Amino acid sequence: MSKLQGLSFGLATVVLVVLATGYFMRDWLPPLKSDRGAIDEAMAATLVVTGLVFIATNLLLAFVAWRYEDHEGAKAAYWHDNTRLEIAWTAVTAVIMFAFLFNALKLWADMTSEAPRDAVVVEVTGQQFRWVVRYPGKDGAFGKTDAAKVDVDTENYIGLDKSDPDAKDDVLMVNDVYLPVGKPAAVRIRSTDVIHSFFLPNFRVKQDALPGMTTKTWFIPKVEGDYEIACAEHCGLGHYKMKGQLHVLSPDAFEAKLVELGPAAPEAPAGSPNQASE
Amino acid sequence: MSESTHGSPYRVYWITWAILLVITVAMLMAERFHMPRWFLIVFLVAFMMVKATMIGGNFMHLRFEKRNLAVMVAAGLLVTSLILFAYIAPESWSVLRSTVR
Amino acid sequence: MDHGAHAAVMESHWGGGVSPFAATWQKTMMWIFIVTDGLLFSGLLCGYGFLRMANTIPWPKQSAVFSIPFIALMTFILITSSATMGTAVGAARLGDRRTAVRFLWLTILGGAAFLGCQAYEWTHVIHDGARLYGPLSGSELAHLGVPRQFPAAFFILTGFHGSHVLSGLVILTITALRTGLGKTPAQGVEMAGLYWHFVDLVWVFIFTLFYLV
Amino acid sequence: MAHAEAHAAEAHAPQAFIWKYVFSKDHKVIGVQYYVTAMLMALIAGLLAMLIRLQVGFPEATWPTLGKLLPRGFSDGIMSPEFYAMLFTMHGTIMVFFVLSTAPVSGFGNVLIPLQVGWRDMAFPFLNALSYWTFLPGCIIILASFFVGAGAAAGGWTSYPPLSALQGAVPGSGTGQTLWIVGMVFFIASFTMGGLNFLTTILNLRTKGMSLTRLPLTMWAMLLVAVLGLLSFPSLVAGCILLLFDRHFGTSFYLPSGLILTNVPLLNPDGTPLHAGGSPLLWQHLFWFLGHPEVYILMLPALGFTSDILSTFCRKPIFGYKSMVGAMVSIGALSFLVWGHHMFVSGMNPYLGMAFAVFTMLIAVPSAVKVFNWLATLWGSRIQYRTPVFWALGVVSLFISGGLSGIWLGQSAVDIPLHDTYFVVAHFHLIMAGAALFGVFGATAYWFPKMFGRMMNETLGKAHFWFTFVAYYCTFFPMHYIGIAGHMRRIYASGRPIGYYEFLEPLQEINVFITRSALVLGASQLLFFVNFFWSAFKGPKASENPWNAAGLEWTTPSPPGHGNWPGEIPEVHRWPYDYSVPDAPKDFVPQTDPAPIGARAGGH
Ligand code: HEA
Ligand code: HEA
Ligand code: CUA
Ligand SMILES: [Cu+2]
Repeated sequence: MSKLQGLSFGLATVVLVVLATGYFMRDWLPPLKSDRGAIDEAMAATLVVTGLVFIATNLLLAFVAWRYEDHEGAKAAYWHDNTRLEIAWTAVTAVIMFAFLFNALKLWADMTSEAPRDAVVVEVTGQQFRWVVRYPGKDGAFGKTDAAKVDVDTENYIGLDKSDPDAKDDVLMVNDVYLPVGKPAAVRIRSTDVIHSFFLPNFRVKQDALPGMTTKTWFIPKVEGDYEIACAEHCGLGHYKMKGQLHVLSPDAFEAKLVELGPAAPEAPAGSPNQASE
Repeated sequence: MSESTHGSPYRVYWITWAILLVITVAMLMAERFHMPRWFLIVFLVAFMMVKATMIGGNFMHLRFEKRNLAVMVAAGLLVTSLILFAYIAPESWSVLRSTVR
Repeated sequence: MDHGAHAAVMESHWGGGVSPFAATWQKTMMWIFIVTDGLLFSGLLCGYGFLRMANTIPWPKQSAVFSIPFIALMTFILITSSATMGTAVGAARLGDRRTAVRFLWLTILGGAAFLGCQAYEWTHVIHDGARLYGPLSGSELAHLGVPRQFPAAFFILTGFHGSHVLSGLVILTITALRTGLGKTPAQGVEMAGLYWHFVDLVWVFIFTLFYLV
Repeated sequence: MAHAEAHAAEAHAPQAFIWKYVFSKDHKVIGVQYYVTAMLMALIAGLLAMLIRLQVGFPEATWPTLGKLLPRGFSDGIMSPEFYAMLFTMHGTIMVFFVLSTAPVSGFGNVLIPLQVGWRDMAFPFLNALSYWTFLPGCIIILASFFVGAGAAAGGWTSYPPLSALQGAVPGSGTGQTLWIVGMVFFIASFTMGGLNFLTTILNLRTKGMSLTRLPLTMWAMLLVAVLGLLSFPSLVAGCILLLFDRHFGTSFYLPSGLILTNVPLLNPDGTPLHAGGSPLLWQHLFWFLGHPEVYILMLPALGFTSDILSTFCRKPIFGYKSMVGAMVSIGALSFLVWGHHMFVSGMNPYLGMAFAVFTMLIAVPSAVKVFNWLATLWGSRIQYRTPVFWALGVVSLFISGGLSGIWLGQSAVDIPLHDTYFVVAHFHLIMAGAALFGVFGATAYWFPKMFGRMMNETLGKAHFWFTFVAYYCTFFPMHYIGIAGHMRRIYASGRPIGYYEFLEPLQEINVFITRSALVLGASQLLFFVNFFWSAFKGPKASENPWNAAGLEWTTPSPPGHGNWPGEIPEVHRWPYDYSVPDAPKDFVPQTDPAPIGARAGGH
C-alpha cells in the first residue's frame, strides 16, 4: 500500500504535468507580432531544460520512494558525504545557470537599448483607468504638460500646455495607439497618478508607467492588425478594465491616420474612454 | 582588560575623545580648502568611518572583544548598508535622468 | 521552591564548544539589537541619499540653513557624553560605584544638553519656514529654493535620532539610580553604555552625511 | 533592560492557569500560542483565497448567501472590485507575514530551539513573551482593518505607492492602509524581539558538546532566518515610516509632482503642486530589500524541517551536512543581492537589472545542492511511511516545481512577458504556499508529540496529505499556462463580459478548473483542523521518542516539563543524524550516546 503511494507520488505528478503541458501548449504564448521572438526562443529553451530537470528529479523521487520503502529485514546504507559527487552537481548546475544568464543578459541588453533614431515616437500616459496617447506631430517634439491645465471637456487629461509652441501639433487621444508595421516604435511611458504597466501580450512588451518619470521601451511591430493593450500593474478598482487598442497599419495608412487625427481635431474622441471610477 | 593595566584606567576614553574632536574639527575645516567636490566627499566619508571605528573600537570595546563580534557587527551593519546603497545610488541617477518636465 | 532550587533547575553551563563571541548572552543580544537598530537608520539614510541624488532641485548648502558651528557644538557635547559614559563603564567594571554613578549623571547631563540644543535648532529651523511638507512659501527657506525633501529628511533623521537619545536618557537614568543603590551589576552599566555609544555613532553618520556632505 | 534578570524571572514553575498558559514565559507555551494564532490567521486568509477563486472562476455569478454574510463586500450578491482588491491584499499580507513567517519561525522556532540546542528556555523569556504579546495586537489590527472606514488596504501586499500613499487612489487606501502599516510595524517589532532571542540562544546557550557542527539543520535554518530578519526588516520599517509620513503629514518621499487623480490635479491652493520630488521606486527598493530575504525566511525553516524529517524516516544520515549548511548560508547571503528581480520592468536602471539577474540565477546553485542532497539521502534508505515523511517528500517535489519557474523569471528578458501575470502567482504559490507550507505541515506531524504529548492520527494525516498534494498541483500548476498566455494577476474579472480582454477569454475554462481544485484544496484543510484538535485532546499518549529519532529533543518526556529536562541537561556527543550506524545496537544512536561509533562522535 505504502509502496504504491510512494510510486504514485512522483509518477502521477510527472505524468499529469507533462500531459497538461503538452495539452496547453496549444495556446501557449499569444501569437507573436513583434521582433521579440528571441524571448520566445529563450522561453522554449528554458522550458526544455527545466522540463527535463523536472522530469528527471521527480522520476528519481518516485523511484527512491518506491524502491526504498521499509520492509522486513531492510537495512539502510550508512554514508553521508561524497565530495566528488557534490562538487560535480554544483558545477553542472552552475554551468547551466551561466548558459542561461549569458543568453538572458544579451537579450536584456538588446531590449533595454536606446531606440533607433528613425523610430516612430509615441507617448502613452497611464491614468486611472485609461491610456492617454500622444504623438509629437510634425515637429517631433512633445509639448509641455502641466497638471494645472487638465481639462476634461477637451479631453486634455494630461494637462497639455497649449501655449507651448511644441504643443501646437501634438496629437492627443485616448486608448488607441497607431503604429506603422515594420518600423521601430519607441514608446515613452508615463503616468499621472499611480503605477500602471503598459503591456502588449502579442509583442512581448511590458513596461511600468511611473508617475514622475518617463520610462521607455521600443520594438518593431511585424504584422498588421488590431491588438489589445492591457494594464499589468494593480492600479486600483478599474485595473481589470484598463484596456487599450494597438492598431498596426501599413506605413501609408499610418501617415494618413496621423494626418486625419491631426492637431486640428484633438477633441475627436478616438476611442471609448473608460470613465474614471464612477 | 588590557587597557586598565597601563596608567589610568580611563585614559583610553579621553584619548579617543580628543582624537574624535580633532577629526571633527578637521571635517569642519575641510570645506575651506577648495577641493573638488568628489574629493571632499571621499575625505568626509573616510573621516566619518575613522570616527565610527574609534567609537566602536574604543568606546564600545570592540577592539578588546573577540574578533568574531567585531566582524559580526561590521558585516551586519556595514555590508548590509553598503549593498542597499550600492544598488540604490545608480538608481537615483537614472531616475533623475528620466524625470520629465 | 525557593530561588536557589529554581536556579538549579533553570541554570545550565556553557558547553557548546567554542563560544562564538566570548560574550554573555545579554551582551550578544545588545550587540545584535544595535545592528538591527543601526540598519533602521541606514535605511532612512539611504532613502535620504536616494531622494537627494534623484532630486531635480539641487540640495541647499547646509551652512545656508543651519549654523554649522552650533551643530559642531552639539557634536562636541555628544562625543563628550560618550567619553563620560565610557569612564562610567570603566569605573563600574573596576567596582568603583561612586565614580560610575557620578559619570553616569554627567552623561545624562550631556544627553539632556544635546536634546536641548536639538529643541533649539528645531525651533529655529521651523521659524525659518521648514515644514514637513516642504518649505513654507514666502519663508526664508523657500527663498533658498530648497527641495521639499530637505526639511522632511531633516525632521525625520534628527527626530528619530533624538527619540533614541531620549530613550537612552531614560535607560541611563534608571541605570544611574539603580547603580547608586547597588542594584545594577557592572554589565548593566556596560550595556546601557553600549546603547549610548550607539546613539553617538548614529550621530556621526547623520552629522557627516546630512550636515557636511 | 540592562539587567540580567532572565533566569531570576520566576521563582518557580507557575501554577495558575493564566500564568501557565496565557501570560507564560515558557518557550513551549509561547511557541504553541504563536502556532495556534498563525493557524487561525491561516484559516482566515485561506477563506479569503476561496473568495478570490470564486470571483476569478465565476466572475459573472451572484452569491446571495455570501452577500448576506459579507454585506460590505457584495452588492446584490455581486462582489465589488474594491472588495476583490482588499481580498488579495489581505490574503497575501496575512499569509506571508502572519502565517508563514509565524508558524514555522516563531511557532516551531520557539518550541524547538531550546529543546534542540539543549537549554532550559530561551535566553530572555520575558522578551519572548513580550514578542508574542506584540504579535497578537498586530494580528488584531490587521484584521480590524476590514471593518473600519472604506475597508482594508487594497494596494496589494506590496503596497506600492502612490496607490498606497494617496488616500483617494483606491478605497482602502484610507484607514485600511494606515492600519496595514501599523499592523506591519507591530509584526516587525515582534519578529525582531523573537529574532534577538533566537540568535542569542542558538549562539550562546547550547548544552555541553553541542558544537555548531552538531546542530540539527533546523537550528541552522532558524539561526539564518533570525539573521535575515534582523538585517532586512529594518529597511521595511524605514520604508513604512516614510510612507506613513507621506500619507499623513504631507511629505513627498514617494510622490512626484504632476499628480492628477481622477482628473483633479493635486495642487495647493496657491497652484503649486501638492507633492514634488519623490520617487515611487524608492519604496520598491526598500520593500523588496526586505521582501526577497523574507521569502527565504519562509523557505529556510521548511528546508530544515525537511532535512530532519527525511533523515529520521529514511533511517539514514542526512547526506552532505556541511554542504547543506553551506547552501543555506549562501542562499541567505545571496538573498540580499537579488531583490531587484521583482523590479525588472519597473523602470529600474537596466544595468541594475543585469546585476540582479546574475545573482538571481546564482541562487539556483545552492538550491540545487539542497535538492540533490535530499535525493542522495533518500538513495539506499529505508523509508518508513509515516505522515511526516509524506510532507517532506512533498516539500522536495514542490520546491523543485516552484523553484524551476524561478529560473524562468530570473532571466530578466524572459521576465518581461511573465511579470505580473499568473505565472508569477504559480511560481510563488508552488514554492511558498506549497513547499513552505508543506514544511509546516510536516513539522506539525513530526513534532506534535513533543508539543502536545499525543500522537496525531495517521489515517487522517495521510488523507490530508493526499488531498492537499493533488489539489495543490491541480490548483497552481495550470496557473503557469494562463500566465504564459498573458493572464494578468490582481484582476477582478477576465474574459467576457466584465473584463473584456479577448485574449483572456479562452482562459476562463482553465480558471474554472483552478477554482474547483482550490475549493477542494480549501475543504481538505478541514481534515487537518479535525486531526489537529482531536489529537491534541484525545490522541493516544506519545512516548518519549515515538519515531526512534536521534535528536536531543527526543531525550526528554513528551511534552517536556518546565525546564525541559527533569534533571541535568544531557551532554551531547554526536550529530543528530546517526541512523543505521553499523555496529550500533539499534538503528539509531541518540545524540546523547557517548559510544565512539558513527559520524562526528566522541570529542569535539
Ligand atoms: C518561499 C518563497 C520563495 C522562494 C524560495 C523563491 C525562490 C525563487 N524565486 Fe521567487 N518569488 C516569491 C517567493 C519565492 N521565490 C514570491 C512571493 C514572489 C512574488 C512576489 C509578488 O510579486 O507578489 C516571487 C517572485 C519572483 C520573481 C519576480 C517575478 C516577477 O514579479 O516578475 C523572480 C524573478 O526572478 C523570482 C525568482 C526566484 C528564484 C530564481 C528562486 C530560486 O531560489 C529557486 C531555486 C530553486 C530551484 C531552481 C529548484 C531546485 C533546483 C534544482 C532541481 C536544480 C537543477 C535546476 C536547474 C539546472 C535549472 N521569484
Ligand atoms: C504563504 C502564502 C500563501 C498561501 C498559503 C496562499 C494560498 C492560496 N492562495 Fe494565495 N497569494 C499569496 C500567498 C499565499 N497564498 C500572495 C503573497 C499573493 C499575492 C497577493 C497580492 O497580489 O498582493 C497571493 C495571491 C493569490 C491569488 C492571486 C490573486 C490575484 O492576483 O488576483 C490567488 C488566486 O487564485 C490565490 C489563491 C490561493 C489559494 C487558492 C490558496 C490556497 O492554497 C488556500 C487554501 C488554504 C490553505 C492551504 C491554508 C492551509 C493552512 C491551514 C489550514 C492551517 C495550517 C496552519 C498552520 C499549520 C499553522 N492567491
Ligand atoms: Cu492601470 Cu492597472
Ligand atoms: Cu524575490
